[in-house]
Amino acid sequence: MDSSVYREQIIDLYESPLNFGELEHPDFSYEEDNPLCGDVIRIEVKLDENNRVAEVGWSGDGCAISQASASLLTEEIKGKTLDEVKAFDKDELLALIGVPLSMARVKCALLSLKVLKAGAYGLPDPSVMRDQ
Amino acid sequence: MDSSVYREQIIDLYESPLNFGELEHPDFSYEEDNPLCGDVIRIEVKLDENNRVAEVGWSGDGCAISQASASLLTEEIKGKTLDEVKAFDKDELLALIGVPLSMARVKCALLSLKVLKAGAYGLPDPSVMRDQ
Amino acid sequence: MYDVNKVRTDFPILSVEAHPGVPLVYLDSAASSQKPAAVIDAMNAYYRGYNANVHRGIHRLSEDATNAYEGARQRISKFINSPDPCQVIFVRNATEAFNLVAYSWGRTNISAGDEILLTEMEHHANLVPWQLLAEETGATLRFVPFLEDGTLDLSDLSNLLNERTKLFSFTAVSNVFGTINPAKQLIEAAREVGAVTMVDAAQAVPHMPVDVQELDPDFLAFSSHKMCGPTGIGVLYGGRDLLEEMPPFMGGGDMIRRVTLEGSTWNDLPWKFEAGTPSIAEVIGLGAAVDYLSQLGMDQVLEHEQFITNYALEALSEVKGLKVIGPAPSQKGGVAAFTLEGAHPHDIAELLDESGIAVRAGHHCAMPLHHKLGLTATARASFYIHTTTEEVDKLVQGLNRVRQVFRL
Amino acid sequence: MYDVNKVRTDFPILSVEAHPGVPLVYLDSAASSQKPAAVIDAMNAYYRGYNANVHRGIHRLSEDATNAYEGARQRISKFINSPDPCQVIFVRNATEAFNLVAYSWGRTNISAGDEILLTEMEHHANLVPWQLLAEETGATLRFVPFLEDGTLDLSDLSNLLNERTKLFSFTAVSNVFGTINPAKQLIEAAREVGAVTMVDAAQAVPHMPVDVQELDPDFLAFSSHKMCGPTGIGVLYGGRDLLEEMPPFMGGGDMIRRVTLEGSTWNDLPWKFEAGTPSIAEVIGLGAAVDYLSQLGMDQVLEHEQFITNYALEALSEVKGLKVIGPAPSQKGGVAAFTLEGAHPHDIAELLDESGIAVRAGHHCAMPLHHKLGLTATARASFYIHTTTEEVDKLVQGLNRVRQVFRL
Ligand SMILES: Cc1ncc(COP(=O)(O)O)c(C=O)c1O
Ligand SMILES: Cc1ncc(COP(=O)(O)O)c(C=O)c1O
Repeated sequence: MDSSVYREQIIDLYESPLNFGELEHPDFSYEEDNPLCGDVIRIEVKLDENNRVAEVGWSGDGCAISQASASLLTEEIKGKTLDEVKAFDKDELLALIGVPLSMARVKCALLSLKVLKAGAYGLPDPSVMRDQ
Repeated sequence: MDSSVYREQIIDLYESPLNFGELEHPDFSYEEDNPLCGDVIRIEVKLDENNRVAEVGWSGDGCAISQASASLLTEEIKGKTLDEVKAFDKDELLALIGVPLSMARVKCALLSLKVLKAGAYGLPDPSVMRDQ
Repeated sequence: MYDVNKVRTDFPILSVEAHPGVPLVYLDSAASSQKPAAVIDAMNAYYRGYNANVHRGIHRLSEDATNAYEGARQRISKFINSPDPCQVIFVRNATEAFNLVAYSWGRTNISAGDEILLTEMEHHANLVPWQLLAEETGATLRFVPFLEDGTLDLSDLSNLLNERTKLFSFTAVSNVFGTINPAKQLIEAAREVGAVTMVDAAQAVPHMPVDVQELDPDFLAFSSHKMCGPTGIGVLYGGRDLLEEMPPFMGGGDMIRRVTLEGSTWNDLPWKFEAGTPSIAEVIGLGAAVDYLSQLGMDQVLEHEQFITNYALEALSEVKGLKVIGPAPSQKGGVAAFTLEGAHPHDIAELLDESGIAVRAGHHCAMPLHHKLGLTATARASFYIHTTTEEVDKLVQGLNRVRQVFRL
Repeated sequence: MYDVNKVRTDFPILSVEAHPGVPLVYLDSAASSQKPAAVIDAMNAYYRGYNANVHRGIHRLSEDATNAYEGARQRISKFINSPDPCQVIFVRNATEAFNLVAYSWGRTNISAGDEILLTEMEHHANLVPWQLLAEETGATLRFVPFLEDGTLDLSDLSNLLNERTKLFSFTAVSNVFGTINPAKQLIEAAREVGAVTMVDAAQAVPHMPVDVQELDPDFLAFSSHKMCGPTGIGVLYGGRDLLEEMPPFMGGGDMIRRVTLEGSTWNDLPWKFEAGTPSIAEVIGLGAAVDYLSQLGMDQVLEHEQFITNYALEALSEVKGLKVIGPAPSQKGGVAAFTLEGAHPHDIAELLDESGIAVRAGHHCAMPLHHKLGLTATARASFYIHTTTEEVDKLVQGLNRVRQVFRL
């Protein structure tokens, strides 16, 4: 089972996600699904007076990869400025996940980032985020 | 040149067609082209009091095969009754032509028969003759 | 029943490894089937020996290509017992067949207030074209619901099918439930109210005998790539009078009789609906696929699939937390879509792939079906002429490994 | 210049006999080109090694198929220097590209009183779809005439292109005259009046470098089968903003984002326009064709064809009673359409076929062009990357035999 992408960490996060839940009055929030697979992720963020991420919660439904990704991403951005969130690179997230992913699964892994950035940019249309 | 479909007879008829020309007051006439190649044939027929072909003329434009076929067909039906014309079989015509034809050229060869029958049946729509 | 191990040797891909050292167990035929060597070879013979454009050529290559192309149409026509090859129209895939009918027949026959009846278990191919048509014309879509067991709820059919119903289009076999719908009964019911019928036979023609004269739909659609044939080709079968009346769909070469700058007239059937250079190699390939399936015998194909499906449903019922959706084996084609509690279908598919087992995960282009079940996705194993009981056993082993990884 | 004899060994069919003992001289590439082994092999590799449906699959085969399919799109995009692969939309053939634009862009942007400008030398593919559109919308078709030498008469262009002109669609290279039209100039003139432009590049992309960023049309269409690629696939290139604005053409799987029974939303470009299971093997084959041509170099291809065309026009001018239509070699692609006094084009083609020489006879899907010339048909020899001067010599010998048989 060494070759499996399903390392212990992924399964752990699937069983016990980090930052799972909704916030009361988020400064921004966004929800999107990957229509090709049905995974859906919602991310809500509260900023502090310095425009840094004070609180973050996510909810949604999906595969272990997308769920683990949401846990890792939300954990990672805590304390980051809005600009840092906007600049957060997909390769950073893939590195956090740390297992080699096929093209189809990369989409699962990046859904949370897509949602986060759409929210951060305050964008109404998810499709403009296609290239992220 | 033995293998050629262009026997002397075909070339002779191409140079000197039989029954070429238009009639004054035909009992029926019909014109159609093979749109895929541009061959066009018009046939005009005068019947006698017994409903037999008294006079026939054809005109048109096309390849040696379609032209020879029109000559041979119009020659063959002289004296035949309208019913016999209607029943005239395509294999009879192909036998008259007497050279093996490819599928594409069979269409050239049968254009005159298609026109003749459409006229004999008094049909307004050439497409119903498709299977002849 | 035929010798499945002999059949397997006809498929070059079945001796390929999914990963180094891991043999391929292909359980995704409902998405796209594998191709026997005979089909691949038929296309190679064309490309290497007589490749040329068809219909308009006099030279030997073009003549041979035209004969092969139109000869394939005749055999495909015979395969579904179409009364005339001119009723077999080549399209890219089943999807295009629905769009062709929606544009050509739909735009001329559907208007505001008309109803188009579908079912809740349709593939998007038999839903989205009608949504586009309904939006354009003001027609209304209605749906025959399905019951919990994945069969159609026909209790309200006499209301759903009424004098406003202009079209009833439904799938013969569901690509998710596997449900074999009572197509003949549905067609007869539709005819009673004067509705035109269209059958989605994408999951039927590959798997069982389909006789269009017996079934007698107005339109029927299927795809080559699901029946041992190449990609890029499919069939729209239609009633002759309807096809004759319909305006063309696409314009261009080959579909015309005569063209002037001022206007054009149309070629005869089937070419009226085949604009431009056709998919010649693909039609030749589908002809070879039909030959291959005919030689196995579609009765035999059905028998084998029923045997495997029975075996699989039995075996899958032993996997804890696994639930197959759809009806009992007697009403079901060779498809097992399932959920496994505690593991997402994507993860199931990926873990199975690590064991060389190819299944599909997702909504299988049937989002509304999944939505009604409260699911976003299922995993789906699908079976075909070459599936063995050993492969089903490997699936079960693979699923038990999924349970282990997910600590279930 | 590359070694044509080496190129010939890349094409399996070129060692085939047209008839027993008679070698094939294939001079019909403008109708459909032959395929190098690399293209045939690429499709075989897919069917034998990783055949599966794309986009929706997680297993290895589907992953490989998706990578190959989208990888081919990237290389094809690069081949025409498209700014983004999402602007390369796969269709069945050039014909479908025109119909897609006529339905999707046309139905939303054209209304009564608008003008669509074409030329008198168009292939039916770039005429009939606009006739259908004009009939439906009440728009008017206008035509840039051609001169006796087969070049466009641009003297009245400033009148033909006016504020009512919504679309100017024209061929880059005529498939009958061979005329290489001043595409860039025409596009610029159309842009000045705000007209959308579409280029029929079916006879351009196979034969010369085409750079869509330099040319900058709104739409451009070509077919795989004329450029060493398989049948059943073609490309619509489009400007990104235009494509984003346009409604979908066909509905079904893969082109959707989300489907409910009530309505649907669309996928991103390019998939919004690719409904149903795509022509996977065909796209992979076209990708291999583009690799093959790139490796020869499109400059080299053009140079070779110009050399052969010059040679052929010279040689044909020696055949008594023969008249080639179209412009001088400097403005002409590798096409020689001709008449021979006293012999019908069909008879010419058939007699040449007896000598193993494949040419086309007919209207070449350009009836209006022929009509204007007072012809119903021409014979057409067309040249490609593998054509040799010896083959042209054989054509001339064959034509002299035609003259003999017809006692000319
Ligand atoms: C100039 C031109 N345009 C369009 C086409 C249509 O191509 P297809 O039949 O592949 O759609 C052709 C080829 O026949 C052509 O030569
Ligand atoms: C029931 C059903 N209908 C329609 C289709 C559409 O087939 P295609 O994608 O080949 O057009 C499919 C296959 O995906 C199917 O399973």
